[in-house]
Amino acid sequence: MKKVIEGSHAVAEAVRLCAPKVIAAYPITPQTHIVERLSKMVADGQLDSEFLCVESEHSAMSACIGAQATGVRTYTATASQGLMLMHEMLHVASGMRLPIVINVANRSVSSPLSIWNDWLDAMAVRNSGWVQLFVESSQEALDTTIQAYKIAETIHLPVMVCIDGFYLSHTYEPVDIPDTVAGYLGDYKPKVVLDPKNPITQGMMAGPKAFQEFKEQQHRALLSAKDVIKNENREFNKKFGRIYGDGLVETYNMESADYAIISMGSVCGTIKHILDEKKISDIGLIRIKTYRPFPNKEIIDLTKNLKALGVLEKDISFGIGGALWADVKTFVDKPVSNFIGGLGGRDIQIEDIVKIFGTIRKEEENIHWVGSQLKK
Amino acid sequence: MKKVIEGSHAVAEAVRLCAPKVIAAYPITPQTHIVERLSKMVADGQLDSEFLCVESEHSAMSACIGAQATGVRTYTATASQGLMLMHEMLHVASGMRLPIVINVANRSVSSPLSIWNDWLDAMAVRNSGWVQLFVESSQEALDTTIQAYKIAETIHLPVMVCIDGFYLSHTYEPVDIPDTVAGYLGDYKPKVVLDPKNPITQGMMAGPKAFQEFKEQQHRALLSAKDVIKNENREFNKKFGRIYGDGLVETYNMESADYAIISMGSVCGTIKHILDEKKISDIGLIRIKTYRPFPNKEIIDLTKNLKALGVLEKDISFGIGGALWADVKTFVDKPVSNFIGGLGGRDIQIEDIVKIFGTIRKEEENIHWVGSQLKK
Amino acid sequence: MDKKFNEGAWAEPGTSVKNKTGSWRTFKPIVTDRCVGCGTCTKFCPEGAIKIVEKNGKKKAEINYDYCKGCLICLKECPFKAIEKEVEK
Amino acid sequence: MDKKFNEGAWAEPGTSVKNKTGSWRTFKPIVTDRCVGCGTCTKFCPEGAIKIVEKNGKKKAEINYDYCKGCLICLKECPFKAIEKEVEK
Amino acid sequence: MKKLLSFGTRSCAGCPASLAVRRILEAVGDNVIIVNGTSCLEVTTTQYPLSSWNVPYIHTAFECTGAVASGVESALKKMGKDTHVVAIAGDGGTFDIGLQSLSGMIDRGHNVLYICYDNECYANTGLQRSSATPYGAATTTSPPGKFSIGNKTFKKPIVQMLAAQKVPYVATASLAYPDDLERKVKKALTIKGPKFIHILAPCPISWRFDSSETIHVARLAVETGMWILCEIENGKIKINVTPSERKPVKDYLSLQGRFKHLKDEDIKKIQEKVDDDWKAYKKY
Amino acid sequence: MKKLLSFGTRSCAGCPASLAVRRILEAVGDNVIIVNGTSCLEVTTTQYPLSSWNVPYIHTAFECTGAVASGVESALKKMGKDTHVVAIAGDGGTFDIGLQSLSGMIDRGHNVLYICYDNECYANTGLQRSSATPYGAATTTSPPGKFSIGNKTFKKPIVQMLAAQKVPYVATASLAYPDDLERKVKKALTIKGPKFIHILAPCPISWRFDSSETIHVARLAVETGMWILCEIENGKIKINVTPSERKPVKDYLSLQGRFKHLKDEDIKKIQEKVDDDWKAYKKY
Amino acid sequence: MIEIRINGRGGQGAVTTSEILAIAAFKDGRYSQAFPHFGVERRGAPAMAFCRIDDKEIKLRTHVYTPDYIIILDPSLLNLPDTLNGLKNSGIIILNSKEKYIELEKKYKIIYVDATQIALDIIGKPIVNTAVLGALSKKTSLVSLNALKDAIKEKFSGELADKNIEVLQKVYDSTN
Amino acid sequence: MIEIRINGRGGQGAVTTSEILAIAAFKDGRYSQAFPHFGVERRGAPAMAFCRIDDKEIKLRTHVYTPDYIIILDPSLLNLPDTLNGLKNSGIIILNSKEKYIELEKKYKIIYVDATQIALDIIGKPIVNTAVLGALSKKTSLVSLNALKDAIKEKFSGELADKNIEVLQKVYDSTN
Ligand SMILES: Cc1ncc(C[n+]2csc(CCOP(=O)(O)OP(=O)(O)O)c2C)c(N)n1
Ligand SMILES: Cc1ncc(C[n+]2csc(CCOP(=O)(O)OP(=O)(O)O)c2C)c(N)n1
Ligand code: SF4
Ligand code: SF4
Ligand code: SF4
Ligand code: SF4
Ligand code: SF4
Ligand code: SF4
Ligand SMILES: [Mg+2]
Ligand SMILES: [Mg+2]
Repeated sequence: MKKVIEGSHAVAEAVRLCAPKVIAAYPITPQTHIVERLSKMVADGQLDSEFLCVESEHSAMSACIGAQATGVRTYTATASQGLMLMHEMLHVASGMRLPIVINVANRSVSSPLSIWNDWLDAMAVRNSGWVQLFVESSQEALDTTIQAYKIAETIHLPVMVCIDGFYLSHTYEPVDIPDTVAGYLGDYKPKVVLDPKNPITQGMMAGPKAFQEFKEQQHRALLSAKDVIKNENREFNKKFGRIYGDGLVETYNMESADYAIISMGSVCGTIKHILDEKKISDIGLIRIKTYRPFPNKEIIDLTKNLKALGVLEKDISFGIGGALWADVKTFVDKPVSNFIGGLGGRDIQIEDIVKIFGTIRKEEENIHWVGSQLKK
Repeated sequence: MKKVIEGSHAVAEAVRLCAPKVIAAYPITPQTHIVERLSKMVADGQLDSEFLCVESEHSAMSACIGAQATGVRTYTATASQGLMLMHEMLHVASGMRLPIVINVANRSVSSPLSIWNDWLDAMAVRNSGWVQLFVESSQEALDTTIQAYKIAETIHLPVMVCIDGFYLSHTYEPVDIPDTVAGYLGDYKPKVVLDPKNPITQGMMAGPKAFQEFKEQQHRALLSAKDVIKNENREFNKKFGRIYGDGLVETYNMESADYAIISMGSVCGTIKHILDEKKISDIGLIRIKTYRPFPNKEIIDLTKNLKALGVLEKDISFGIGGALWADVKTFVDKPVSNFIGGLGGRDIQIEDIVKIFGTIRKEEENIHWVGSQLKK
Repeated sequence: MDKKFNEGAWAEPGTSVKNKTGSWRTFKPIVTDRCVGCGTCTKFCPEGAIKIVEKNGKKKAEINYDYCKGCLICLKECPFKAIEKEVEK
Repeated sequence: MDKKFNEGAWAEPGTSVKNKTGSWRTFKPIVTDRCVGCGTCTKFCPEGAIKIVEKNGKKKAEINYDYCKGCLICLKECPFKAIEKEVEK
Repeated sequence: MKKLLSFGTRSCAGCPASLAVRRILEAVGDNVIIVNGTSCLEVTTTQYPLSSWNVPYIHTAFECTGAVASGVESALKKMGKDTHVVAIAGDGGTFDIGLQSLSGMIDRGHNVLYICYDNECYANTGLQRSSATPYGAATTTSPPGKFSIGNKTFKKPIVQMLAAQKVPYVATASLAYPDDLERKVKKALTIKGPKFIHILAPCPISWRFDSSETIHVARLAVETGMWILCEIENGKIKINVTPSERKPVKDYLSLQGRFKHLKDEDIKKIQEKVDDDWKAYKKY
Repeated sequence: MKKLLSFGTRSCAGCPASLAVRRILEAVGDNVIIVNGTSCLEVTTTQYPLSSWNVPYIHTAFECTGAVASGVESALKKMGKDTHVVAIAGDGGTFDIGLQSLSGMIDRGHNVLYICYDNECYANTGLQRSSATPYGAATTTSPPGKFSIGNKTFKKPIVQMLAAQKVPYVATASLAYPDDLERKVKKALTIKGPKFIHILAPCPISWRFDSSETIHVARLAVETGMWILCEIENGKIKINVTPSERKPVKDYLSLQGRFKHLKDEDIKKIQEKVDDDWKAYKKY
Repeated sequence: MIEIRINGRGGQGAVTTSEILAIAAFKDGRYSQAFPHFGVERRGAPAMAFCRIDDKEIKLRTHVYTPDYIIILDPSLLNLPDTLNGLKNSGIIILNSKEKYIELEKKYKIIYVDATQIALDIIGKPIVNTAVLGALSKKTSLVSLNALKDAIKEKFSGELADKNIEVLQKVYDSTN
Repeated sequence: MIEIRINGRGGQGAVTTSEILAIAAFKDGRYSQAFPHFGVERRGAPAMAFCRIDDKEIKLRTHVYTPDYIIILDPSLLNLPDTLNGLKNSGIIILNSKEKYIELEKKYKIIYVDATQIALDIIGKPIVNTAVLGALSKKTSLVSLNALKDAIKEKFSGELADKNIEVLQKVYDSTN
């Protein structure tokens, strides 16, 4: 059914369809609408889950870990400070290979306190071994959250679906809600569970003889997500008729491009709008949907014949530059300019992007702060 | 006075000399010996500080923030899970521009649980806006912890001094302990403090109009640390007669090198030992002492005439590769192989490094897991 | 803004006086002559917008309309029913 | 190890039996004939290393030296002072 | 005298948090450092570049008010300064995410007055359930529905828990009794060590009543016995206001939108709980 | 029957934690899931690839035992399984860093038996002070010295705090009274909702006594009245063992290296505290 | 693409107004998007919401800077400097007000609606969002009455929906 | 560079032994380094520590894999398979034992010392670390007696230092 609903509610619908048995969450702007809607679904009997009003985000992730290890599907959502507070448990969840799904309604990180959108939160936990997916629209948020369960349960790793706070979480737009995901996502059937009939031990210590191999395995598993994501992108399309690039990256207007702008999330919609409206042909968009594992090969291939690139991102890795820019630069060997903007909710406007296009065409390599009010 | 003491005690001596008024810490292996020694100093009246036995690392950093904002020098130390748990407050401390000093006795991050050394902890918080310094020896740990206060108070940002857990924290070796740092580190004289006489407000919210500029300022301030660190490296040498490269990077055996191995921390001692013992001339060592801000220019310059590089690191940024490798690759444009090893306390042995040298000479670019027991 | 290159976000005391919340009102409280200046309302005004002044030798509540948000607690709590309301224009 | 490519670190139950802690002992507890098999010591042994067995129709404590760490709680707590110690060789 | 909380806060009309702070500061005076956790109060009084505070103020995060206050107090001690430290946090920041930090502060014996203004939910994020939310109340994460009566737990008895931790002075206060409130704050400041004051803060938005009713609702809470004004000094309890005849809790509940879905039997359950509490308090 | 905690744990000789678990599992049986926080117990019973547990066991981190247990219990509920959930953590993981998680679990009413084995310090990391450390005890972060008598605070009264939070069943137990301990565990499992049992766990390493004395010290704690064996059911307290004549606390303290620096006046202070506690308990 | 801004005060329902409008526009077979200008301001403080309507998919996600329409829920907002910011020259104002603003009419087209009174009469509370949309529907081709009715049914339920539809119809009938 | 491993059991002081040795070697004017093989094993379980001594600065930070000396604090450790791992062919064993190990003597040079007995006699507890170092000092040139005495004074204080020095001297005198 296609309806105009809020991005948060689109996510909640996806969760309802996937029917996790345990949801544990703590409120934080701009995640609240997701979990409020889920509470209501549980109260009304539309969703047969335990909804735990935990006392912190650290406990939210801990409760999900406990429940998932016992053998049920789980869910949580958070943002910003909440994601920071559960950081320790993100590493535990991935290390324990538990396919938990989280939505992050991306928001900045204090101090100064900001309730507004950027990616400082998700970027600060990019080392935690989770699959990280960034979406552009409410529809994609819904579709990707459903796929997230499938991906997670295939590779035995947790998945984080990032939606821009307010820009997606609080936006109403048309969304097609599937009637069921039954034919797509099967029952959750874990092998390693807490069960008195087969009393195994989970969450162990590992000494110097074994620890490194667990991490190597984990890294391999995360890399293996690339194929899984591509595959689920196709499978999902077969069932529901919607597809997002190859699942890792999506390109737009790249047919005759000499340059590309690389970015993620909702701002890509604005970029597409401008490319269309202004009938730009020399610049295309490469939207990274899968940020971790990082689609290095795809980006190398897509940029091979380009003259220069620009990376637009809503984050800063202090003391080095934009995190996404650094990732791209790690693999791409041509001028890549970095555009850091939209921090703490600063709206990235049409003129900003037009200016960025101009800078990219200069084929230089610099770090630019979009709309900076500081003296150079 | 030169004595054989434990690395942890060397750090404690440095802290005693800098005399923070408030120390708040929570125990975690392998940081414990540092704070235990400090407790004893306070109990015995050798150090006039409040030692707060806080109830978690989150509170350790919070108490330091409160005390530092009130106008005194503070200190804490932690590792691993503790660093993860205080992650949120690391961002708050740097955002509030408080010159707190922490020692991290680097240890791996769960799960699986490991109490042993690697850099997963420090790397997981590399986005938090702190200066991050990695040291090779107990002497350097002591010297750098003293410099850390100076650097922090100059640029108004917190500083993290990383010492390899056990390899440094639990090792006894000769250390020269200065009698005083009086001529080097002055009194702490902050301008923005909590004081009823000038009742300003600290730790605010900032809206979309201002937030981004605060982050840009913070990034600039962190970049400005490069010059400050270089300068303090020289100043410290003038007073105490010890110097570590240019403060950002230290080179060894680079005179006639065609290749370099880049690494950090205590394993660089082992590398130096091998270079000396085996009289190797085609390979040199670039030891990164200052990891954040990242010494991009220095590394570009030092590697300009080399054929290939290898980065040896005790961490993994899941789904992409070694974090240090990615940083180097961001700026260096030649074959850089990545050697990930020493995770969870796996000892990096002489033969491992000899093998690494061989691989670097092949001028390929691959990710290798040092001593991996997994099938390829 | 650059002057704060080395400082976090901090503020001078009491600067929110610049934020005139009087514009938020839907209803406006009016102190009538029934007011005896007892001061009760001053303890209950969330904005601290009421003070007791002497006018012609009589104590009386005075509302600072620059900041009064029109919650009407004063109206409700005045023991003398001395406050009335009107719709804000 | 590769078989666990998709699993975290988990373990089969009770596998620590492989860890024979008997080698840790400095002192070795010896059950003497004074033992009446009352079972008190079994409730106090941190290793669970004592069980009561029937020998020649008499109940008696038996120590599993593969795991006994030699803490000597049993010696201390036996109401019949039926346990003695010797230095481990 | 200068208003210690200045004009121009961004709180809703009829806000109990602003009002509580005005009363608190009146009693404390200006020789104080305020430590505040993330909450309605923080968000509505400090937004760069404007602050409503005319006393030194620090906010860092949500869950660490007790720890930050510990740090501030320790620094003052070392500086030899005789300045009060008053920590202020909401119920979420006190009962839930900040409980541990508070308990640690108490354990270490810091000389801090910690005040919780309790609007019985996470108001700042839009009215979610906290463990201070009373039984039956509708919040956005404890909504009533076919399978839910609203919040299914009774309020966490924080005052008793902290008294059990041997905080030398624990008290409850009400916005409808401002003199009692100010007296308690002043008294608390005369005691060395940790102190805790718990203020019921009826919030028109979250509880769904008209903004003019804040004080009325606060008073009804006391008159119906849902809010017991008391002081516990070194374990000894003193009840400050004993309504000669307690009004039925219904009077209090029916004023508030958050309770409007409750059935008579639910209200009876709440009445019984209040009756039991009074018995327990009297025995204590 | 299979040993539910198998041979070959890596704990020190005379370890009270291993012993406590043996007694607990004897009472609980094998239809249980154990949730454990980081601690001596965890580190000495699970090290890849070996585990000492013959019941399903999960460890995740240090501060979240209550929350993980909440998740496990909620999953079991949804799966329709009738398996006990027993959470086990040390004093550090219960009094300090895990207090909030425990309090949250209680607040939500999870059907979990939470057991704290209390060796009065962070033993796993080498004997640092926790808020369970008793007055005067030497630990590595509360060392005695020219300016320090050792730990300067009294033990956090966790049992009273949790009873105040209205946990339906709260009890203390001792390794020296194994039948009482097992009875309490069994009884707790018959009660629905959160339960808390607090076991004193004299640790030869941290308290500095000979490994053979674990039970002796545990018994003396009860006989001197430093450890009061009791049960609090729905707020009603029952003292299980009242020594006809309480031995002087000195008998208990002098056995332990951690107290050996104390002067007579310090010991007197401790004796007075114990006398007061008994008075309070009796009144209660 | 049509861009609309709704100016109101916290608590007056600017956000709900934009949402209903977006839902209705979609029911008319068009694409739409609604989102709030989120601040930390509380009930009573000036607040904004945005809406976009187009015949093709809307990808643009910036704030609305140059609206084609501004809906003003409360005439006192006209006292604030920013209320009319960015309104296109040909732009239209839908103003909840009993009184006329002659000066303003010289510059902009204004659609008046006495939403507060009608809402008070029918709902008993000054909930003005459906009323202003009724006027918008009548005087422009932006959104149909039926679509608005359906949108209200989707957004509200029971009596509240009915009453709002009554308001809507009444405004629609009485606007001219 | 000389590499030494100390094998003991948790609680027996292998780590302290290595530390005293490193301190003493430095007092003899050489460079030194001591560190534990840290595990989570508890009192009673096999434990190790390492020490390096050299005439130039020691940069190497790996574990010690091929020690020149192995100090064994407890003869029962010889029952474990790993105790003699890596010992160089010319390597020397310092063994705390009353009894001789004739078989082993065929392969290695063994310095015997009845450290437990001497420690029990003088200190009253089986603290064997200074005793074994006394034997080491007497029979090798690795570290001087005076340096060991100074090291003990630095590491311990008061009576404990005195008694340990007494042990050291006694062992030194009686070893031959
Ligand atoms: C770690 C973390 N989680 C969540 C939040 C979001 N948050 C900010 S204030 C708040 C509610 C505060 O509730 P309370 O303490 O009761 O104060 P109130 O807003 O009701 O005044 C929440 C959930 C946060 N800032 N940090
Ligand atoms: C967040 C975090 N901080 C610190 C630690 C280090 N740590 C592990 S166990 C432990 C002590 C546990 O103390 P307690 O709960 O009393 O159990 P015990 O070791 O005494 O049995 C500590 C401090 C940790 N694992 N995680
Ligand atoms: S308005 Fe009422 S309450 Fe206020 S001073 Fe006048 S009489 Fe007193
Ligand atoms: S209406 Fe409210 S804000 Fe205005 S003066 Fe009265 S109490 Fe104060
Ligand atoms: S050894 Fe002692 S305690 Fe054990 S069974 Fe025999 S008599 Fe009883
Ligand atoms: S000595 Fe200790 S471990 Fe051995 S049997 Fe006796 S009680 Fe058990
Ligand atoms: S929601 Fe309640 S507590 Fe928060 S600012 Fe508004 S009135 Fe005050
Ligand atoms: S330190 Fe104490 S509690 Fe920990 S394993 Fe050893 S004896 Fe057990
Ligand atoms: Mg609240
Ligand atoms: Mg403990």
